[in-house]
Amino acid sequence: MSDRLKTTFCGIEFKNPIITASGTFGYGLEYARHIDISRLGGISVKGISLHEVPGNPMPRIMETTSGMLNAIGLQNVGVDRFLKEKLPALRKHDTKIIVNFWGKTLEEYIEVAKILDDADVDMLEMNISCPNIKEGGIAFGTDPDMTLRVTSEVKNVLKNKPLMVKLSPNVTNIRVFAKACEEGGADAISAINTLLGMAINIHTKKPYISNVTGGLSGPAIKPVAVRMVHETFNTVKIPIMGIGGISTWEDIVEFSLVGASAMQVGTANFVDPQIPLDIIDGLDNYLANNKLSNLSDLTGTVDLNK
Amino acid sequence: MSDRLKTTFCGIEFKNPIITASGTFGYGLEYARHIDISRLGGISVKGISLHEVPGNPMPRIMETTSGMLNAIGLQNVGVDRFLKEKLPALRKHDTKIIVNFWGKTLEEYIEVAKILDDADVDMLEMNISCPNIKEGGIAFGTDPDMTLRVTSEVKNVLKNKPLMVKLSPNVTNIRVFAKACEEGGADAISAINTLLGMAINIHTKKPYISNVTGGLSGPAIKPVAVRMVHETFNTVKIPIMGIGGISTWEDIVEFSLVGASAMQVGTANFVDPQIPLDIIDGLDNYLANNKLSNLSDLTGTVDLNK
Amino acid sequence: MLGKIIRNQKLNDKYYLLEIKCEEFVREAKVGQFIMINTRHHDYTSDPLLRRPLGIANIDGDKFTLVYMVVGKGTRLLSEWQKGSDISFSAPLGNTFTPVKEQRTALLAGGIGIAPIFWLAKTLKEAGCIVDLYYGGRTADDVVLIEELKEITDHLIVTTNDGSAGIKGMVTEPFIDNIESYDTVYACGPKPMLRAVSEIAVKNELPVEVSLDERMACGLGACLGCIIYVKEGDEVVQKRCCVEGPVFDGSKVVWDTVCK
Amino acid sequence: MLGKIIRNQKLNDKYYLLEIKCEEFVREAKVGQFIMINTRHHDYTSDPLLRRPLGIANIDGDKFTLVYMVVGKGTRLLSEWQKGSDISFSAPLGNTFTPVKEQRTALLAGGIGIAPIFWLAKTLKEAGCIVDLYYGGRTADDVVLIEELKEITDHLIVTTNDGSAGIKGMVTEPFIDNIESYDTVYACGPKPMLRAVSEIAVKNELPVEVSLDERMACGLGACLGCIIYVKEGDEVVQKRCCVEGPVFDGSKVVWDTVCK
Ligand SMILES: Cc1cc2nc3c(=O)[nH]c(=O)nc-3n(C[C@H](O)[C@H](O)[C@H](O)COP(=O)(O)OP(=O)(O)OC[C@H]3O[C@@H](n4cnc5c(N)ncnc54)[C@H](O)[C@@H]3O)c2cc1C
Ligand SMILES: Cc1cc2nc3c(=O)[nH]c(=O)nc-3n(C[C@H](O)[C@H](O)[C@H](O)COP(=O)(O)OP(=O)(O)OC[C@H]3O[C@@H](n4cnc5c(N)ncnc54)[C@H](O)[C@@H]3O)c2cc1C
Ligand SMILES: Cc1cc2nc3c(=O)[nH]c(=O)nc-3n(C[C@H](O)[C@H](O)[C@H](O)COP(=O)(O)O)c2cc1C
Ligand SMILES: Cc1cc2nc3c(=O)[nH]c(=O)nc-3n(C[C@H](O)[C@H](O)[C@H](O)COP(=O)(O)O)c2cc1C
Ligand code: FES
Ligand code: FES
Repeated sequence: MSDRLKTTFCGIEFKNPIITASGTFGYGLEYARHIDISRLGGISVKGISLHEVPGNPMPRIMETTSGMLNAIGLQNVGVDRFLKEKLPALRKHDTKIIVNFWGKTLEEYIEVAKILDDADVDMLEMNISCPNIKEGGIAFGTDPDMTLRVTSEVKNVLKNKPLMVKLSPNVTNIRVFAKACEEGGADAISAINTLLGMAINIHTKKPYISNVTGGLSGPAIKPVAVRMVHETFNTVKIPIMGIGGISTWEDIVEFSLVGASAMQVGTANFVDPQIPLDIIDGLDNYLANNKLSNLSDLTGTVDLNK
Repeated sequence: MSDRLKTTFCGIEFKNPIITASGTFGYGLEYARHIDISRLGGISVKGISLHEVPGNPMPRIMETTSGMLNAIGLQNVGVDRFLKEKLPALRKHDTKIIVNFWGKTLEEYIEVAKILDDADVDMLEMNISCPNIKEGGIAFGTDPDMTLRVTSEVKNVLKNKPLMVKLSPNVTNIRVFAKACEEGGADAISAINTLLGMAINIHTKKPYISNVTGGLSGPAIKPVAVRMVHETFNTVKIPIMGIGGISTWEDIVEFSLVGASAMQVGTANFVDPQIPLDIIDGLDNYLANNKLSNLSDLTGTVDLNK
Repeated sequence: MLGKIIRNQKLNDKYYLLEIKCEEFVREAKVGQFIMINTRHHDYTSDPLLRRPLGIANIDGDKFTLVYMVVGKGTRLLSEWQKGSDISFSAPLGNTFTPVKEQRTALLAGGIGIAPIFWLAKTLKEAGCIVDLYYGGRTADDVVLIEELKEITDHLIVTTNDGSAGIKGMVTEPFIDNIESYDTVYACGPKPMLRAVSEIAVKNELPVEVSLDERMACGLGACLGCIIYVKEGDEVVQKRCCVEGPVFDGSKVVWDTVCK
Repeated sequence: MLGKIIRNQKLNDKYYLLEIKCEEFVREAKVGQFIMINTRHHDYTSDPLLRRPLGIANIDGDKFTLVYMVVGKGTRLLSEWQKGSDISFSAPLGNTFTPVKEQRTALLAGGIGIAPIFWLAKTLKEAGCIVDLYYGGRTADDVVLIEELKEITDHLIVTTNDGSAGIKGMVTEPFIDNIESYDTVYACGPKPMLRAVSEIAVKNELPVEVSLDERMACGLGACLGCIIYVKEGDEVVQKRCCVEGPVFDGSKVVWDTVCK
C-alpha cells in the first residue's frame, strides 16, 4: 500500500482511511477467516458497555429496498470480557482499533471510558444515538444539552485516548449536535448512525423487527449521510469520520469532498466482506490516476459555485 | 371498480384510496395522455402559491440508489393561473382534486387558502415542509409553534374545504408536529415529504443539484415513512394520508396497517405512469381474496404483540 | 469465492437445483454447512442488497449442489442465473451435523428442509447407517428429487398435507409409529415441525439434531442478527445460528423464543 | 408500451444499436422525438429506479431503432437485454424537428448525438433536401454507422479530436468552411458544441434547431426537472425539455443557463 492512503486522524496514523463500522464487523475476528483484516485502516468494534447486554428478542434484522433495518439491541460482551477475550487476539492484526462504546447512564459512559482509556486500544467512539437509552427520560443523542454534557464529562476523564462522538441522523438540525460535541471537547465526530425506520410483514401483520422500529442503513441512506457530513463540516473544525451507505471507492471520494477525513464501511461488509479491501485498492488507483498525494487533498473541496 | 375501495377521508368520498402525490403528477393533465386519470382516487397537484414561482436553476434532479433527489424549488404557475388555465380541464376527469399549497409568509398561506376555499376543488393540502421557506427566520415545518400557528390561522379562514397538513420527516420527533396540527384544527395529516439529502458528482466536484441539497424520495425512504406514519397514528385522532416510497399494492397494505387511511404515490409515477392503476387493481384483488369489505378494516391494525 | 454454474435446473414450479463447480469450496465443505450466495446479476445494483443463506445439498467431485425454493426477490433472481456464469458466495459456513456410524437413523425433512438432509442421508449411508427419510410437504410440489433420494435411503416415506403425494398427513405421524426403530434423529424444515420432532425425540430419549433457519445479514457471526436461544445447564444462552448453528441439539433449543 | 427486441447489437466498445418491434409506437413517432425506456431486467428491483430517455434513431416498417452509449447503470443493463425479450417504454415523447423540403441542410452530430440526427437525415433526404452531415467524435470509437449514414446523406464529413478517424479537429471547423452552402442547420451533441453551432448559425443568419439533453425523471412534463431557458421576445421563459423540447431554436436558447 502506498503513502497516498496514510491518514492522520486525531493524531492517530491509520494506514488508510477505511475503517469498518461498529456493529457490522463484530469484534473484528469474525472476518479474519474471510479477509486479511490487517489491510484495513481500522476497525470500530461492536458497541461495548459496562456490563454484558443480551440485546433484543428476535427477529432483529430485515432487508428493505437497498438497505436493511436492524434492532440488535446493543448486544455485547461487556467491557471486561471484551478486553480479556477479544482484544488480545484482535491486537495481533496490524490495524487500528476503535472502541465504540455507550452507557445506560452518564455514570456508565464515564466508567466505560475510564476503563478503555487505560486499555490497549487506539481511539474511542462514543455512541450517543441509541434511541432507547435515556438519562432522566432524555435521549443523549437527540438533546443538545445532554450531548454537550456527556461529551464534556467523558472527555474530562480521558487522559490517553482521543474521543470521537457518533451522531444520530434522527434530528432536525445536526449542526447543533456537532457544535455541542466540539464545545464539549470531542476530538472528532463520526456521522451518521442509522435512520429510524420500520417495516411490516403484511401476511402476519407484525413488524419484521421485534423491537417494532429499527435502524435503517445501507446505500438507501447515503444521500442523507452525505448531506449531514457536509453540514457538520461547515459547522465544526474537528475532523469527521463519514458513515452511511458507503460501498464503493467513489463513495469515499464523495464523502471526502463534503468534508470527511476518514470513512467507515458498514452494511457493505454484509454484502461482501471483500468490499472494504476493494475500496482501498480502488481509492489508491483513483489517487494515483489523479496525481493526488493524499486523500486529504480532497477533504471538503466540494465546489459549490453554480 | 368495487365498493371495497371506496374511501371516505375527512368527509370526502374517494373512489379509491390511491392519490398521486404533489410534485410528481404536475397539474394532472400531463399524465392524461398516458393513463386514464379518472381511475385515480385523487390527484394532489403541484404545490401552488400566491404568485407564480420560477423555481431553482438547473440541475434539479438526480437519481440515487433506489431513490431520487429533487430541488425543483416549488416552481408553479400561481393560484390564479392554476384556477384559470389548469383546473377547468382537470375537472373534466372524474377524480378528486387536492390542491397542495404553500406560502412564503403566514399571510401568503392565508391568502392562498382563502382563494382555494372558494374554488372548485375538493381538499387542501398545506405544505409546511419546504426547507427554504421561513417566517422570521424560522421554518414552518420544523418548529412546532410555527406549525401550530400556520395551521390554526389557515383553518380559521377556511369555510368549505377540509385542511390536510403535510409534515416534514426532517425532525427529531414527528409526534410533536402531528399534535400541533391536530391542536391547530387540521382535518388530516399527510406524511411524509422528502428527506433532505445531497449527492456529489466526483468528476466535477459539484453537487448534482444546483441547490446543493435536495429532497430524497422513492423506495429507499419507505421504512422511514412507515415509521413516521405509525408514530403519527399513535399520536393523533385525525386521519392520515401515508406517503413515501409507495410503489406496490403491498406497500398500501403496509401503510394501512400502521394507520394511513389513504395513500399517495409519488416517485413511482416516474418509474412507470401505470403504477398507481396497477396498485388499485392489486389492492382490489387483495381485499377480495382476504374477504375484507374495505381497506379501512385494516387501518392501524398492525399487531405489536411479540 | 467464485464458482461456475454447471446447471440451474427447474425441478418444478417452486424448486430449483443449482450445481456449482468450485474445487476450493468442495475441499472445505462439511455436511450441514451452508453458504451465503450473491443473487444479484450485477454488482453495481443494490436491490436486493444482502446475500442469501442456502444449505449445501450435495457434494460431487469438484461440484456442489444447492436446492432452493423461489420465495422472494433473491431466489427469483437466482433462478435466472445462466449455466456457465461465475457466481460468488462465501466459504462454507456454520457448524455441521454430528456424524454417526452404523446407527439406525431417522431423518425428517419438511419442504425445502430437504436441502441439507440430502447430503446428510448420503453421508450417513456411506457411514454404514440405516437411513430412513420422512419427507413431508404441503402438496406434491413440495417433494422433489424422489428418485435420487431412494438411492441414498433405506426407506423413503413421503407425506403431504393434502395427500397429493405419499401418505396424507403430517410428516411426524409415520415417524412416531416407527420411533422404536431409531438410535438418532435429524431434521430440517419449518420451525413448528422441528419443535414437534424435537419434543417427540426427547420423549423417546433419542438424540435429535435440527438445522434451523434464521434471517441472516452477515452469515459470519458479526451482526448478531440470527440469535437462537439454547439451554446450557440451568442457563439460557445465545447462539448465533450462522456460527454456532445452523445445527442445534433439538432438546436444548428454547422453542418459545424461536421466531415463527 | 411493450415491444419485442429484434436485435441489441454491439457496434463497438461504447455503442449499441437496439431494434424494437412495436407497431403502435411506429405509427405515432415523429422525427426528433424520444422515449423513456425501462432498463431494469426485473420490475421487482428498484435500482436503477427511473426510466432513461433515448432518442428515436430510425423507423423501419413496424420497427424502430435506438442507438445508445453505455455510460452508467441504466445503459449497462440495457446492453444486456436479449433478443426476443419484451421491453417497456413510453409512447413517443417531446416535440419534433421542423421538417423542411428541398432545402440545402447542414446536420451536425457530436458523439451519441447521432441518434436523432440519423432519422432526421433520412427524413430530409426523402423530402428532397441536400443533406450534409458533419459528424464529430473524440476518437474513431465515437463515430458509428458510417456505411448507413453514407446512404442517407449527400456529404458525410467525419471529424475526431485525435484524428483517429476523418479530419482531425472540431466538427464545427469544416462546417464553417462550407457555411455559405446551407439554408438550414440542425444539431445534436454535447452542449458546448450545440452552443457553438448555434452561434455560428446566428452569425450567418441561418435557422438552427438543436436537440438538447437534460436529466429527466418523468419525461412527461410533470416533474419540472428538465427546464431549458429560452428567449421569447424580451423575456426569458422556461421550457420543459421533455415536452416543449427536446428540439429548440438554437438562436433562442439562453446558453449560459444550460447545464454543462
Ligand atoms: C442456514 C440457512 C440455510 C438455508 N437453506 C436453504 C436452502 O437450502 N434452500 C432454500 O430454498 N432456502 C434455504 N434457506 C432459506 C433462504 O435463505 C430464504 O428462503 C431466502 O433467503 C429468501 O430470499 P428471497 O430474497 O427469495 O426472499 P425475501 O424476499 O428475502 O423473503 C421472502 C420471504 O421469505 C422469508 N425469508 C427470508 N429470509 C429467510 C430465511 N433466512 N429463513 C426463512 N425465511 C426467510 C421472508 O421473511 C419472506 O417472507 C436457508 C436459510 C438459512 C438461514
Ligand atoms: C431527450 C434525450 C434523448 C437522449 N437520447 C440518447 C440517445 O439516443 N442515445 C444515448 O446513448 N443517450 C441519449 N440520451 C442520454 C441518456 O439518456 C443518458 O446517457 C442515460 O440516461 C444515462 O443513463 P445511465 O443509467 O447509463 O447513466 P447514469 O448512471 O444515470 O449516469 C451516468 C452519467 O451520465 C450522465 N447522464 C445521466 N442522464 C443523462 C442525460 N439525460 N443526459 C446527459 N447525461 C446524462 C450522468 O450525469 C452521469 O455522468 C438522451 C437524453 C435525453 C434527455
Ligand atoms: C447490524 C448493525 C449493528 C450496528 N450496531 C452499532 C453499534 O453497536 N454501535 C454504533 O455506533 N453503530 C452501530 N451500527 C451503525 C453502523 O455503525 C453505521 O453507523 C450505520 O449502519 C450506517 O452505515 P452503513 O450504511 O454503511 O451501514 C450498526 C449497524 C448495523 C447494520
Ligand atoms: C420532483 C418532486 C417534486 C415534489 N414537489 C412537491 C411539492 O410541490 N409539494 C409537496 O408537498 N411535495 C412535493 N414533493 C414530495 C412528494 O409529494 C412526496 O411527499 C415525496 O416524494 C415522497 O413520496 P414518494 O417517495 O412516493 O415520492 C415532490 C417530490 C418530487 C419527487
Ligand atoms: S447472520 Fe450475522 S451473526 Fe449470524
Ligand atoms: S422530465 Fe419531468 S418535466 Fe421534463
